[in-house]
Amino acid sequence: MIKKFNRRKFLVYGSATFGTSLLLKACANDETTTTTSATNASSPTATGASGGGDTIRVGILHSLSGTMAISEQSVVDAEQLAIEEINNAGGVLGKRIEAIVEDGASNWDTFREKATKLIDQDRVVAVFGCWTSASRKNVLPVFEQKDHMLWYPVQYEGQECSRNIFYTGAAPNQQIEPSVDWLLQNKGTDFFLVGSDYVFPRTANTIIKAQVAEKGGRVLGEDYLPLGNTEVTPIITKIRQALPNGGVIYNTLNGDSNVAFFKQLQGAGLTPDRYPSMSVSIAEEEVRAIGADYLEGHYAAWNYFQTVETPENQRFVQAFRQKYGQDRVTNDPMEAAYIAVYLWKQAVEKAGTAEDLAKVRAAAYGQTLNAPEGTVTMQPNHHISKVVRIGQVRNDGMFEIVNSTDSAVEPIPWNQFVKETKGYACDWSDPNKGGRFKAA
Amino acid sequence: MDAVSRIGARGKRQAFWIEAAIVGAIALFLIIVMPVVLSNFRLNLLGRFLSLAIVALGIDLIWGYTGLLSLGHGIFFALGGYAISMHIKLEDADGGLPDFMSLYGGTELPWFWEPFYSFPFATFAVVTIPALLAGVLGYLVFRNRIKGVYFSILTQAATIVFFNFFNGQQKLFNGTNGLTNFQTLLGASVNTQSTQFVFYSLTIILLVGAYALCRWLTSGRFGRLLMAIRDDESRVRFSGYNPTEFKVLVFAVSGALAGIAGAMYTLQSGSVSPRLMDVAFSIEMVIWVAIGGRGTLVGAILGALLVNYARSFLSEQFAEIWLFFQGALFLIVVTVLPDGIVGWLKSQGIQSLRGRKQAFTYPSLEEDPEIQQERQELETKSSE
Amino acid sequence: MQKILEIEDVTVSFDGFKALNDLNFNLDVGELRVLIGPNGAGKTTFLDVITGKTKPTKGRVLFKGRNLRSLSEHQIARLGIGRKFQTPRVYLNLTPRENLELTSNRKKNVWSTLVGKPKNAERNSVAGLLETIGLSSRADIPAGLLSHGEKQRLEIGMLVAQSPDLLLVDEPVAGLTDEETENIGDLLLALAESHSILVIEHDMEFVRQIARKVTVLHQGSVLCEGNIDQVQNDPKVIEVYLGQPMDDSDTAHSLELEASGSEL
Amino acid sequence: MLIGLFDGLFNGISIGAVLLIAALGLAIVFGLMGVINLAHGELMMLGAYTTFVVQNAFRQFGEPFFEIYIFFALIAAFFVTAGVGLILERGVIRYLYGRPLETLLATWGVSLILQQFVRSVNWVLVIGLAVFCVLFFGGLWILNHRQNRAFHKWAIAALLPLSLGIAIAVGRFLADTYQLAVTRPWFGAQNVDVSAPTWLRGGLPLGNFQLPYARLFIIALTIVCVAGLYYFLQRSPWGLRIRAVTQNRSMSSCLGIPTQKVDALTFALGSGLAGVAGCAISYLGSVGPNTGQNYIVDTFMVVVVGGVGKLVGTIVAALAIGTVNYLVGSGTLAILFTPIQPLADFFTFFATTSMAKVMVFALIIAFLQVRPGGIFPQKGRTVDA
Repeated sequence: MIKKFNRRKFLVYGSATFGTSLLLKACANDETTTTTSATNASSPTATGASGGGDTIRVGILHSLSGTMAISEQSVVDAEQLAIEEINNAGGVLGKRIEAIVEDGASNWDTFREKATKLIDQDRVVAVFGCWTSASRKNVLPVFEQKDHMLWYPVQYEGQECSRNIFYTGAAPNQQIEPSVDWLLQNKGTDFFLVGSDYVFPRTANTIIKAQVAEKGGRVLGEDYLPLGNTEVTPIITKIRQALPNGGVIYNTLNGDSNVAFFKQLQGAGLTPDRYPSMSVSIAEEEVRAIGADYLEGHYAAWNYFQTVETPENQRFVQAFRQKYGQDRVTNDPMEAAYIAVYLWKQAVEKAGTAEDLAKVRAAAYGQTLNAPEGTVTMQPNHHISKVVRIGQVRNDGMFEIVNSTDSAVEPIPWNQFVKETKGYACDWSDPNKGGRFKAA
Repeated sequence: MDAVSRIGARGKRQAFWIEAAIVGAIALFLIIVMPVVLSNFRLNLLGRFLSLAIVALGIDLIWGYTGLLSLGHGIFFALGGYAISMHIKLEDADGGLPDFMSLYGGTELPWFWEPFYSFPFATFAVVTIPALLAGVLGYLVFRNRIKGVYFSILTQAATIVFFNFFNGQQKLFNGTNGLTNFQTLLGASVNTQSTQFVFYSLTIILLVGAYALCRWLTSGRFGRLLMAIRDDESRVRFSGYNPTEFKVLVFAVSGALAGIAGAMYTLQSGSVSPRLMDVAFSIEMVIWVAIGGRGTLVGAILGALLVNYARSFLSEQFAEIWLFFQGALFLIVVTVLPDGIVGWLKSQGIQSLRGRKQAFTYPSLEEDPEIQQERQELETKSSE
Repeated sequence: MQKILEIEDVTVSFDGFKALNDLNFNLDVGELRVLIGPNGAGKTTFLDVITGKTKPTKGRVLFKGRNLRSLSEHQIARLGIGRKFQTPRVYLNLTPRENLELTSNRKKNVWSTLVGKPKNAERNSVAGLLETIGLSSRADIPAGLLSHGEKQRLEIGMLVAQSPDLLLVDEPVAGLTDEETENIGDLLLALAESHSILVIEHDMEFVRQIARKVTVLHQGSVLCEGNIDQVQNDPKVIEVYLGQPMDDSDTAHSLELEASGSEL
Repeated sequence: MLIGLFDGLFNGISIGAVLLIAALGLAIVFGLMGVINLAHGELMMLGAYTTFVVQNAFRQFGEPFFEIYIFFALIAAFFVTAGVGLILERGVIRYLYGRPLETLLATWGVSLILQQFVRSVNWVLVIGLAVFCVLFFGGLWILNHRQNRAFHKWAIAALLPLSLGIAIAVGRFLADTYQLAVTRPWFGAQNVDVSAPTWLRGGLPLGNFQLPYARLFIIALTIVCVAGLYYFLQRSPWGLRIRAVTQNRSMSSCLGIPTQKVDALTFALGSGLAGVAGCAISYLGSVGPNTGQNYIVDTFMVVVVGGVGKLVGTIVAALAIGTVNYLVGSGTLAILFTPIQPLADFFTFFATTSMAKVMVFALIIAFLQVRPGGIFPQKGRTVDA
């Protein structure tokens, strides 16, 4: 009797568990599936049966949960928009693109696991994905071992040039170096460097320090915040001590810390007229999350702003808002992800195949595209040449573009300020040169 | 447990051999059959989950048996991973600097990297560094009789501190990115199928070894003392035992197991990063044990496998659900299934066993009204 | 006669409240002493100080002439002081046999606990003890299933298994039936043949059964000492307990009532 | 120099004030029930989101009202999180008293659910959940009030999938009919912006320095909270009951104090304080699904160092940790010790925000070697060692 009773109880609770998760699944899933189906009735969902003859499978690998979901979700949106547009325009080589979305869960191990799964199980022909350098570094061996292809859409610290990765975001010389030059010319020569405690800010700051020293400026202090830390009072004290009469703050903070930093910067009276700051991780979305009230007058360096005036950009912004809602904004990584899909499509079409990755790769070199940010060209070093812009935050949360380079800047992946990599370059179109060779 | 002691010495020996045979059979099955059945991707997944089962055993030892909830096993896990990775990075660098150091402006090898040139030292470090750290940390905490929730929070804080430390040391440990892109270990390429199979088999052997170790520790007088410490520590003290020594030892053993697990996991996942010291990951380890059934070794292993497979499956199908599901798991396991799956099965099993056996072993017990009443009380209590 | 326990001028204060106040106390080797006192007299604190759970704010405790101040509980226990708690504290998830085996273990460091096997002699003594406390038939079920009285007996058994020179017994018969109470009394008397014993008790019947000498604690210091009749007729004691004099049987009765209310 | 010292002190106190207001709720709950609420950070997050919602509502009313929205936000945040806390206590925690470690795990589960909830909450989810709750718990209520309990368990087993099915169907129907209007997440995974009213921006100039108004406001708010809490605990009948239960649960229960109600009330109060803290921190940092995670461990350390005995312990611990964190992290100590070279080097090494945390943890461990029970441990004869 006792036994029966307990077993029954177990059944009840067991089914309760299962049921609850089903309910939650149904509700949350509703949202994702319906947002896709609402605007794109024929778009394939994540779990298609087989590749089939008339579809081409690509993978999308970003964090949909965890800390990085904040940034990566909208990149996925942009990639799906591009895929949908291509499909609506007839697909690639007459085939529809089927996107398989995997969640990296802000966990580098998971990224690696999912990358393996996309390549081995789902047999995708290309993967669009990653945001943090750590996630890219973790999937890199997978892509190299399997000689596969990753399109990486975020500005990063350089020092890498893999045969199996195409980088559509900025290399350091396409974002940081021009902005430092501009600051030195227009805003002063005394710098304070603030960054999150990980590889990108540290590398960026190595470059900045070398560059500032070379051009006659001074770096009077630097400090790093652990990711997610929001207690910035000590840093503000340090800035005041280092720059008592004003100066330039170069900000490579990432994520939540930015919000705290700018809110408290204003509270402490370090206003942009005396302490202008240049950020490289703050784009339109971040401005919205921080509040334009706090950021007005500060600067950011990117290749793309939503306010860029090109016909391509107007189309892009409009299409994005139509699909995801009128209040959404676009930003640089989203644009880079968007054009990554188009560049891949052009390469596939030139190569005449999606499966032969070597051919696709070779076809990619030299592809140009009239992107929302202007004309971009895929270089043999797997990075793209792009225009560099400096924007000032307006009170409506958009950027006033105050400076842009006259022409597209060529990407330099290897850091020319670090002794070990000085003078090195990368060229995958020439088998004798490869990922890292000593340039003449 | 009580069933075992009742059978007597000969029965005990017999039970031991039966158990050994079952464990051996399962291990052989995993080593021989699984590689045939599973694709490489799935086999690698299984291998990693099995190495997570080793750390689950460690947590079961410290939590299930000794009653100390550690939320910091990620530290030991990651340290084990770092130890073996440092060796591989040095081997790959072939006398030079590991690649990340030179790329980010490092010029000379930090002194503590030197010993990791030696493979024996690296394997030794996989076990001893986590064990030592656990021992020291444990000693500092236990000697002041800090326990319960305090201990849990302190271990959690330690996790954050270690995360910050490893995360911030770009030149020493490659910061956030961690150590990745492994090439060779002892001259063999780590990424080939055959090497990975060796790692997989080694994981199983180590898991069996860990199981045997925990089995030995938890049966016999030592194991009973651990339970006594869990149930009433100050009573143990008044009986003349010093609980601190025992707790430190168990925590160190548990840390060592986590270190081994971390090393095997790292070898199969191909990277180690401060993410392994994430607060959430360490708490997740606890839930594996809780789901499987704390205080039972099989439960710990089973729980680790089950939860990780559920995660892998669910996050493949519906990414957003996983957190809801994981949260629900935590809630359900503490409210409805406090003894976990194995504990539940066991209590059911033993109840039926006792029901039959008592009929002839202790007829008087069945009739004793006091016993009846006690039992009723126990049942109402447990069903509350 | 040789003293096994000497307590000299011990004061224990918690935030200014003096649980023990300049207490002086001696116990002879082989003596059986009963300690009584109203609630809050400091009886349990008294045991805490002897066993090292609480360190005296002032004064010293000597066991066999040795100062216990710098020793921790387990060291004191190893010296030969055993303690039984007010509410029975046995390991509920272990069986009575395992409970006894754990406490009877002679070498209590980590290593020998880990590798040592219980000797045959120890096993036999455990079996004998189970017999003595009348738990042989229940030796192998979890102690959590035992009745209250059985747990009390088991705990006394554990105390004996530890084979201390001095037994500290806190309310051994609280919540027991009359028959069980008498059993426990006999057990204590038997133990007194070979051990020094200090019993804290409220049940005056029981005290009468076992006591040779009684000490009354009040507000952290000794109020009076003597045999049971002397103590019960001492006007100070009666005043402390009742506020006014009363006759013998009523006193005993009221003390019992008071005892039953003091369970925490 | 004097102003510099004052500035250092002010910054230390202001960091401490944030820690204190965040730890206050945690400390009284821990003191009363021995329960560490790992979802405390998420309750703060809910408070911050409430602030966001209130802010948006007031923005529509225009200028003069927007300037005072913060007071309404504080009240709303308090009641919203107190309500959530109450549900949490009644629904989960009360089954786990006496099992603090299990409570730890359960509240962690709750924190995961809350995090994901704010990410994906939309009308479909809310309506689906509401329908499910009405059907399932309504059904349970009816079942429990019937005399015939023969098929009780089976009825529940049938009720569950039934109400689930209906809830899912309703959700699907809504999603298909209204589409984006109901399936759009309310907040999404991104951070949301909370802007302070203009009078809270900027700061009070003081020589070279400027005391941020937001910081001053938080310090004032903390003082008000502490004073209010103190008054509540010391002077009100419920406060008396809470203190009684904190000291001796079973005795209080014997004396007719409704301990269950006291527990629920305290938990709700603690959660409400978390909400107020969440509102306060939204003027300093980010408001997003991860907001809570950034604060929890620091606040736990406050509770550990403070001890469970007295509110004073929490206050002293928060201020001490805040000040030490600031002095080490900002390099003030390094400058102070400039004459003594080795010490200066030592403190310079720790003078980054990351390393300051390492140092503070080491100091806490060292402190616990001297006072394992915290600054003000519970003293006296306890039943358990």
